[in-house]
Amino acid sequence: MPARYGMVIDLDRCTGCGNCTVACAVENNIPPGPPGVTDRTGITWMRVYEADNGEGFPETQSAFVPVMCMQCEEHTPCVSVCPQNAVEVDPETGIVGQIPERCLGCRYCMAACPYHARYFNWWDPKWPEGMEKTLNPDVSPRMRGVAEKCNFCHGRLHTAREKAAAAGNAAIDPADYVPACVESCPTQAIVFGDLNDPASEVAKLSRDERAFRFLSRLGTEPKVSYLSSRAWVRSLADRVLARDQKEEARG
Amino acid sequence: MLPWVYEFQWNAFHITFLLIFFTVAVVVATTVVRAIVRSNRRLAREGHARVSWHSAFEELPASTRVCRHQMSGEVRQRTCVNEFACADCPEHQRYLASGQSPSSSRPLSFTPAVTVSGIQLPTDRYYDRGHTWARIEPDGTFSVGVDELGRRLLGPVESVELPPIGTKVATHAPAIRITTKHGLAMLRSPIDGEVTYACAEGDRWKMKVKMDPQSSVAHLLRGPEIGPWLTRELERLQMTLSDQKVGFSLADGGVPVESMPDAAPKKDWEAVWGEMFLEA
Amino acid sequence: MPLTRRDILRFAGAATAGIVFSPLPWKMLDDVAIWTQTGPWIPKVPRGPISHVPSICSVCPAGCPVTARCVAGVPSSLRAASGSGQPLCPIGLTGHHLAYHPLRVAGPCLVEHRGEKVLTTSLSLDEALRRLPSVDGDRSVMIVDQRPGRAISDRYRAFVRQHPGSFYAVPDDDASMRTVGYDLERAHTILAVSTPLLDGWTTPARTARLIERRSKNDGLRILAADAARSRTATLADRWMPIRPGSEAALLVALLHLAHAHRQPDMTPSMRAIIERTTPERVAAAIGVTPVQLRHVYEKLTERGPSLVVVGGDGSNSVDAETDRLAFQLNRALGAASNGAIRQRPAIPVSEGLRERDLAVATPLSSVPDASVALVIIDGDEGTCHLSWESIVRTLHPGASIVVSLSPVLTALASHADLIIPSPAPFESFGEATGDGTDIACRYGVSRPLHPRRPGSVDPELVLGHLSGQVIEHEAALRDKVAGIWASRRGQIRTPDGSTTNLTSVEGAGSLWTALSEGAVWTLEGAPASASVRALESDASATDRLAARLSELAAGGATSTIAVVPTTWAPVTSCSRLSPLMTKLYQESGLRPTSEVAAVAPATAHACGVEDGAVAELRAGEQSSKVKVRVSDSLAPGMVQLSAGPDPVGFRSPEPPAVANALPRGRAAELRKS
Amino acid sequence: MDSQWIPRGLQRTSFPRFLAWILPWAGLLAWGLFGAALCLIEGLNQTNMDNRFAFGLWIYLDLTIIAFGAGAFFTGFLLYLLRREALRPVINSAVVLGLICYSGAIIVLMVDVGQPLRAWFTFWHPNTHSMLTEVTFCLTCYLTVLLIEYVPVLLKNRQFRRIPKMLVFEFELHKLMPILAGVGAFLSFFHQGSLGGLYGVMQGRPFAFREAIGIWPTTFFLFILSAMAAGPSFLIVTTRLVESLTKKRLVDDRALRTLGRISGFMLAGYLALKAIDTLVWINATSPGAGFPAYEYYERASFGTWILFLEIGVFGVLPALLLLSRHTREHRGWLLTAAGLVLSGIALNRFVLTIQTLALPTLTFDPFLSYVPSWQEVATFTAVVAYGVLLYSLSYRYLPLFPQERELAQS
Repeated sequence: MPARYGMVIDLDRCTGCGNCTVACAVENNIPPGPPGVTDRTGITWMRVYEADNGEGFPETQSAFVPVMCMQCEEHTPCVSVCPQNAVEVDPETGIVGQIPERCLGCRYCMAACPYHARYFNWWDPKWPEGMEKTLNPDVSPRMRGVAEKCNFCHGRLHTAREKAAAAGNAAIDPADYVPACVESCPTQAIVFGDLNDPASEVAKLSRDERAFRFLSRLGTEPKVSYLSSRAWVRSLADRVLARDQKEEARG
Repeated sequence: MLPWVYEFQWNAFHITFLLIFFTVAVVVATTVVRAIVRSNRRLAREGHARVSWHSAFEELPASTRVCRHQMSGEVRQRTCVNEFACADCPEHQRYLASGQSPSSSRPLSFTPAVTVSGIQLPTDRYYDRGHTWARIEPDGTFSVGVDELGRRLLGPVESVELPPIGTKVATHAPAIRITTKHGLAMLRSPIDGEVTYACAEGDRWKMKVKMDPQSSVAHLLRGPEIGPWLTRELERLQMTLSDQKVGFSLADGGVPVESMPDAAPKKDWEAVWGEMFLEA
Repeated sequence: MPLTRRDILRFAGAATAGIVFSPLPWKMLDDVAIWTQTGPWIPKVPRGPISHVPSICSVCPAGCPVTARCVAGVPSSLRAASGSGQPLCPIGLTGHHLAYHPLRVAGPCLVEHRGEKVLTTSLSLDEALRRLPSVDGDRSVMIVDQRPGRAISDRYRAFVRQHPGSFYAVPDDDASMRTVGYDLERAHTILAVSTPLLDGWTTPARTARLIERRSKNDGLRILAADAARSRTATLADRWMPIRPGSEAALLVALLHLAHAHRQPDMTPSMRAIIERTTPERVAAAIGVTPVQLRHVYEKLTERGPSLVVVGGDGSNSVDAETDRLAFQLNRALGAASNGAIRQRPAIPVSEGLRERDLAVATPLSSVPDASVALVIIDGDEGTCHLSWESIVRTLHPGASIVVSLSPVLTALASHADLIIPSPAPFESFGEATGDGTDIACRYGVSRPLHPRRPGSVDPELVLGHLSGQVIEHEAALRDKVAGIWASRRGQIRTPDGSTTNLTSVEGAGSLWTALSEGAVWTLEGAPASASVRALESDASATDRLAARLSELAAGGATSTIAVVPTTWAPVTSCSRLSPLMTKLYQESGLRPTSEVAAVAPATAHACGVEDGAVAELRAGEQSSKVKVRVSDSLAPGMVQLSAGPDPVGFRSPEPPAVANALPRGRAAELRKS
Repeated sequence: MDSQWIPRGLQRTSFPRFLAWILPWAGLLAWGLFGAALCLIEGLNQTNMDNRFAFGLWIYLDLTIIAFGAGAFFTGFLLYLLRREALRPVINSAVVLGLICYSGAIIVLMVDVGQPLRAWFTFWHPNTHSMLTEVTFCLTCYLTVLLIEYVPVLLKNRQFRRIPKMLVFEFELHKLMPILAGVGAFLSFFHQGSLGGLYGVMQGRPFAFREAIGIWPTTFFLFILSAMAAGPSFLIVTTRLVESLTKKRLVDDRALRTLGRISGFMLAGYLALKAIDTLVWINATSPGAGFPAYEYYERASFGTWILFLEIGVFGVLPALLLLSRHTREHRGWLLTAAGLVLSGIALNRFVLTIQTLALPTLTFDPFLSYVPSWQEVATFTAVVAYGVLLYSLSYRYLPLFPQERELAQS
C-alpha cells in the first residue's frame, strides 16, 4: 500500500520558539530575507502564527499555530489550478510536490491555497558571501519568480530511499525519514509519519479526540492535524465553529 | 501537448482539450492560408484593378452607389450591389426587357446635349460614373475622354500620361494620370480593351481603345440617364466640397467655374478628385 | 539531375521545418528551464562526502550537544545530538552560519565613527598589538570577560592578579545572581517575575521538560507576573499583569506574607521594610489587588517545591536588589533547604594555576570611574547586554583605548577603538561553560569545523603580548581540561546520553578526547542553604530598596506611559545572529524587531497613533523611532518594546536599539512623528 | 504631411495637432515601460504584491479590460454569424478595441508572471484541469484571431491598398471573416468563462468558490454573460468618447441603440442568474465550507454596500435604462447606462480579485490591504497609453468608421 505521510501538531506543546521555521530554512536552502522583506513577502515554508481567543486585555489567551503545506488529499487546490503541471501529488507518498523548474510564477496556486502556505520568490536567492558553502547538498536553491512550499523535506525522503535501496530494502525505515521541523522541535509538538499505517503514532493521534484540522469543511482533506485540549483553540478550525464557540462563551 | 512530450496524459479530458485546440489552430491557419492562396489566384486571374474596384466599391457611400434605374425614376430606391456591372445584373436585364428603360436607348441620340447648372454633356457618347466617356468611332474603336464636369474639376492640366499603345485597360481601373499644379488625378477607363491610339501633348490628349469582344458598354450611362446622373453628381460634388470646410458652395445653384481648383486652391483636390473620379 | 544551389537551399529549409516536428527542439526548449534554474546567479550547493561530527554548540555558554552534518568537512546543518535529549534553539540551529556573518571583521582594524556610519581601517596584527599600551603601575587594564569560566578566563585572572590596579570584570549578574542555579525540574510551582522563563531563559532542553511535564499534567504550575503579556505570560497557567518596575514591591509583599521578617539572620532595616510592606499597602502600586497577592502566595505554598525566578537575561535583569529579594523569598519558601535552588560550583581552574593566584571577578558596575587606560572586551560575541556607557565610564580621561576581540562588528565592537577579531564559533576550539540558571556547572569543548578565516587572532595571543607569556589556544584548553580532570569531581555525559564519573576517566588526555568528541563535563551544586555572599543585602542596598518602594508608592497613578522591554532570552546572550533569523523577525510575525512598539488600543488612541504608524518614543534623553502595533493583549498605559540587540542588525553595525537603554517601567512619551 | 496616409474623404486634424495629442501618451508609455522593465529586471519585488496578495492591480485590470474587449467577439458574432447588419458601422472599431484590450492584457501578464520566458510551458505541459490553461490557450488563439482580423482593417490604409498583393489579400481575407468570427466567438465564450472560472474553482477561497455546473463553476457562465453585456457598452462609451474628442459624428444612433439593447438584454439575463447564484452562495455554498457569508462583509471597507452597489446601481438601473426604448433612444441616458454597466462589471472583477484575496481564510489570519506600487501603476499606464496610441493611429490612418464619410456629408 502506498504511504500517506501526514503530521499531527500539538498546539498545547508549541511554545512558538521558531525552531521549526529556522530548521526548515536551513534544510531546504531557503535564503535569508533581503532588506525590504516583510512577513508578507518572505519565505517561511513553516510559519508559526500567534492566534488568540479574540478577547481584550486581560482575558486574552493565545496559542502558537505552526502552519505549513497541509498536503491536501482531495481537490488539492494548488495542483488543480497550476496551468503547467508544476505541482503534483506523489501517489506513492501523498506528498504535494512543487517542481520549481517548471513553474512560470503565475501565483494562481498561491491565490488558491486556503492555508496561505505557498511562497513566492520575490527576490533572487542570495546568501552572504561564503555562506553558500553551508547549503544542503540535497536540495537545489530556487530562482526568482517561482513559487515554493513545504514538501515534507523531500531531500530527506530521497536520502532515506537511497539508504533503503543500498540496504536492499523495498521500504524505508520510518526513523530515517523525519522532516527537519519535526526533528528540531524542542517540545516534540510535531509528530510525523504514515497515516496509512494504523499502528503509527501519527495515525493514532490524528484520531485523538483532541484532534482537529483547519478548514476541513473546504473538503480538501488536509493531511496535517492539530491537537489541543482547549476548546477555543479547536474552534479556530473554521469560522462557523469560531462563531459558535464565541456564542457559547457568551451564554 | 504532443504525445511524445513528458506529461502527456491519455485521458479523455486532456485529449478533448488538445483536439479542440488543434482544431482551432488548424482552422485559423487554414483560413489564413486559404486567403493567401485565393488572393494569389485572383491576382493572377483578374488583376489588381478588378480587385481594387471590388474593394473600393464596398466603401462607396450608398449615395454614390445609387442604381441607374433609380436615377431615371424607374424604381423608387435601389442601391447597386453589383459593382456597377450592369451587363450581368438580372435586375438591369429585367428593366431592359420592359423596353421602357432609358438604359436601352442608344447612345447616339439626337436629343441635344444635356445641360445642368451650366455643365453641358453631349448625348452622343457613353458616360462612366468616374466622369470619363467613350464614344464609338467609325473605325469601330472607342475614343475616350473626360467630361465637362471632370474638366472643370481638374482645371488647367500640366501633363497627361496615357497608357502606351497596346496595353490593356479595364473598366473601373485607373488608366490616365493627369498632373495639375494641384496634384495628381487618376481617371478610369470606361471600357475594357486595348489602347490603339494615344497621344498627349501638354494639356491636350487623345486616346482610342479597341473594346474587347466579350465586353460591352452596358454599364455606361447614356441618353436620358445623363441628366439625372449629372444632377446627382453635382450634389455629390457639393457634399464632397462642403465636407472640406472651405467657402466654395454650389448651394445657390450657381455655375461651377471653369477651373474649380484655381477658384479654391487651398483645398485637398486630390481627395476631391478621388471622390468624384471614383478612384479605387 | 544536376544539383543546384536552389535545391540545397530548399533541402535545408525543408529540413529545418521538419525538425520542428521532431521532439528534438522541444526537448531542448524544455531543458532551458533547467538551465535557467542553474544559472550562475543561483548559488551552487556544495558537493563532497557527507560526515556527521559530534560536538557541542559553543555559540552561547549553555553548550548543547550537537551533531554537525558536514559536506566536504564544512557543516551544512547542526542538529541536536540524538540521544542527548537536549534540543537546540534557533540560534544553535544556525550557529554554523556565524562564520559567514556579513559583519565579520576580516582582521585587526581601527574603528572610527563618522556620523551615523562606522568605518574600519585594517592594519596588520603587529601594528595592532603595538597600539596596545604596556600595562604597568600607572596604567591599569580592565579585561571585560563576558563568558567567564573559560580557559582564557583563568589566564586573564592570573594576569590581572599580577598587575595591581587592574580589573577582571564580569557582567553584574554573572557576579551575583548566576551564582545560584534553579532546579526547575524539581519545582512544582514556579513564579516567573518578569522573566522569559519559557522563552529561552534556560536551555531549550529545560524549557521542553517544563512543557512536557505540563502536558502530562504532573501538577506543575507556572505563574507569570509580567507587565506585558510576554510569551511566558502567554504560555503560563496564570498571568498576573503587574505595573512595570514593581517587581521589587511584589517580592517584598510576598516576603511579608512569608513572614520572612521573623527570620533571625535578617538585618533590622530589611526586617522593617518587609514588616511594613503589607499587601494592602503596595497592591495598588503593583497594579493588582491584595486578594490576588495572597492568592499567588497561597499557590506558592500550596504545593512545593516552589521557586521564584526574577529577570535572568542581561538586559532584562531587573537589578541587583531584586535578585537579592528573590533569593531571600526562595529561601523563605524553603527552596534552599529542599534543593530547589543550589549554589553552583565553579569550574576548576586550569592546570598549572592555583585559585588563590587568580584575581577575583569584579562586577562591572563596581569598577571605579575613570580608572583604566586599556579595556579589553572579550566574549563580545557571547553576550551583548552590556551597555557601552557602563564601559566608557571606567576609561581614564587621558590616553585610553578600548580593544574588542569580537569577530563581528556589532554591539560593543562597533564602539571600540580597535578590533583584534577572535575566530568565529566552530572556527577554532570553543568552550561552553554552562547555562547561568542551571544547578550544575559544566564544561564542554567544540571542535573546529570551518576552515579558519585568515586574520582572526586567538585571545591568548593578545594576552600573551601583554603578559609576555604566549600560550597556544588549544594548549590553554587542554590545561583547563587537565585542571578539571585533576579535580576528580563531576561526571561526563557523552552525546549518546550515557554518563561516566570523572573518577573512572583514565587521564586528562582521555577527558580531552571525550570532550572534543561532544561529551560534556558536569558538576551539580549543593543546596544553597547557607548564605550566598553575593546575594545578601547590605545596608546600602536596603536603603536603596526602601527609597524605591516609597517612590513606587508615590507614583501610583502617573499619566505617562511606561516602557516594558521584553526579550527573547537567547538573543540577549548573542550579539549577532545568523542572517537566516530574518525568518523569525521579518518574514513572520513570530518575533517583533526592536523597532516595533506594542500598545493597547486605548493607549494608541490617547497618544494619537494608529496601528502601523511610525511614532517617536521618548524616555528622558533617549528617543527612537518605533512602529506602532496596536494589541488587545496589553494593558493600557504601557508600551512594550523588544529589547536586546537589533536581531536583524547583521546588515549594519549600528548599536542596538533604544529599548536596551531603557530601564523597566521607565516613563515615556509616544508621539506621532 | 501625412495626408497621403489618411483615408481619402475623411477629415483629420493637422499633423502637429495630432503629434501634440500623441506625445503625452508616448511619454506615459515610456514611463510605464520603465516601470515594467524594473519589474522584469529587478524582479517582482518592485511591486506591492505579496504572498497573500499574489494577484494585484494587474490581474484585476486584466480581467476588466478583457471583459470590455468582449465587444470584438460579440459584435463579430452578431454581425457575421447572426447577420445583424446594424452593427457593421462599429465592427472595425470593435476589432481594434478588442485587439488593444487583449494584447494589452497579455503584455501585462507577461510582466506579471515571475518567469515570462517559461510562459510557453503551459502549452507544453498543459494541465487541462486548470482554468488558467484554458485561459492561456484561448487568449493566445484569440489574440491571433484578432491580429488576423485586424489585418484587413490595417490593409485598408490608402498606401497599403496601392500594393496589389495587400489589396487582394485584404479582400480575400475579409470574405473569410465569418469563419474567423466564428472561431473568435467560440474561443471567447470559453476564455471569458474561464476567467470567471479562475476564481470560481478556488475550493480554498469560499468567498469566490461556486458550485459547478458540469465541469464549470457558475462564475464561468456569469462571466460570459457579463462580458457580453460589457462589450457593447464599451463600444458605446468609446465611440461616444472618440466622437466628442474629434467633434464628429462617426456612427449613426441606430447602431449604438442596437448595441445598447443587446447590452441591456445581456445584463438583465446576467443579473437574474447572478441573483440566484448569490442566494445559493450565501445560504449553502459558503456556510457549507465553514464560512458564514455575512462575515465577509464585516470589514468596514468591504461592507454589503458593495454587493448592493454592484447589483442595484450598476446592475438593475442600467438594465432598465437600456431595456426601455424611451431612455435608450436618448443619447445621454444611453451613454450613462453604458457607463454604469462598465462600472458594474469593473466592480464585479474587483470584488472577485482584490476582495477575495483580502479576506483571510484561516481564523487567526488578519484582513489585509494592498496598495499597488508605482511600478505596477506605471506598467498598467503603459498599456492604457499603448491602447490610446494604437487606437489614435488606427483612427487617423484607417477607415475605422465606414459611416463617417456619409454622416459628415449629411
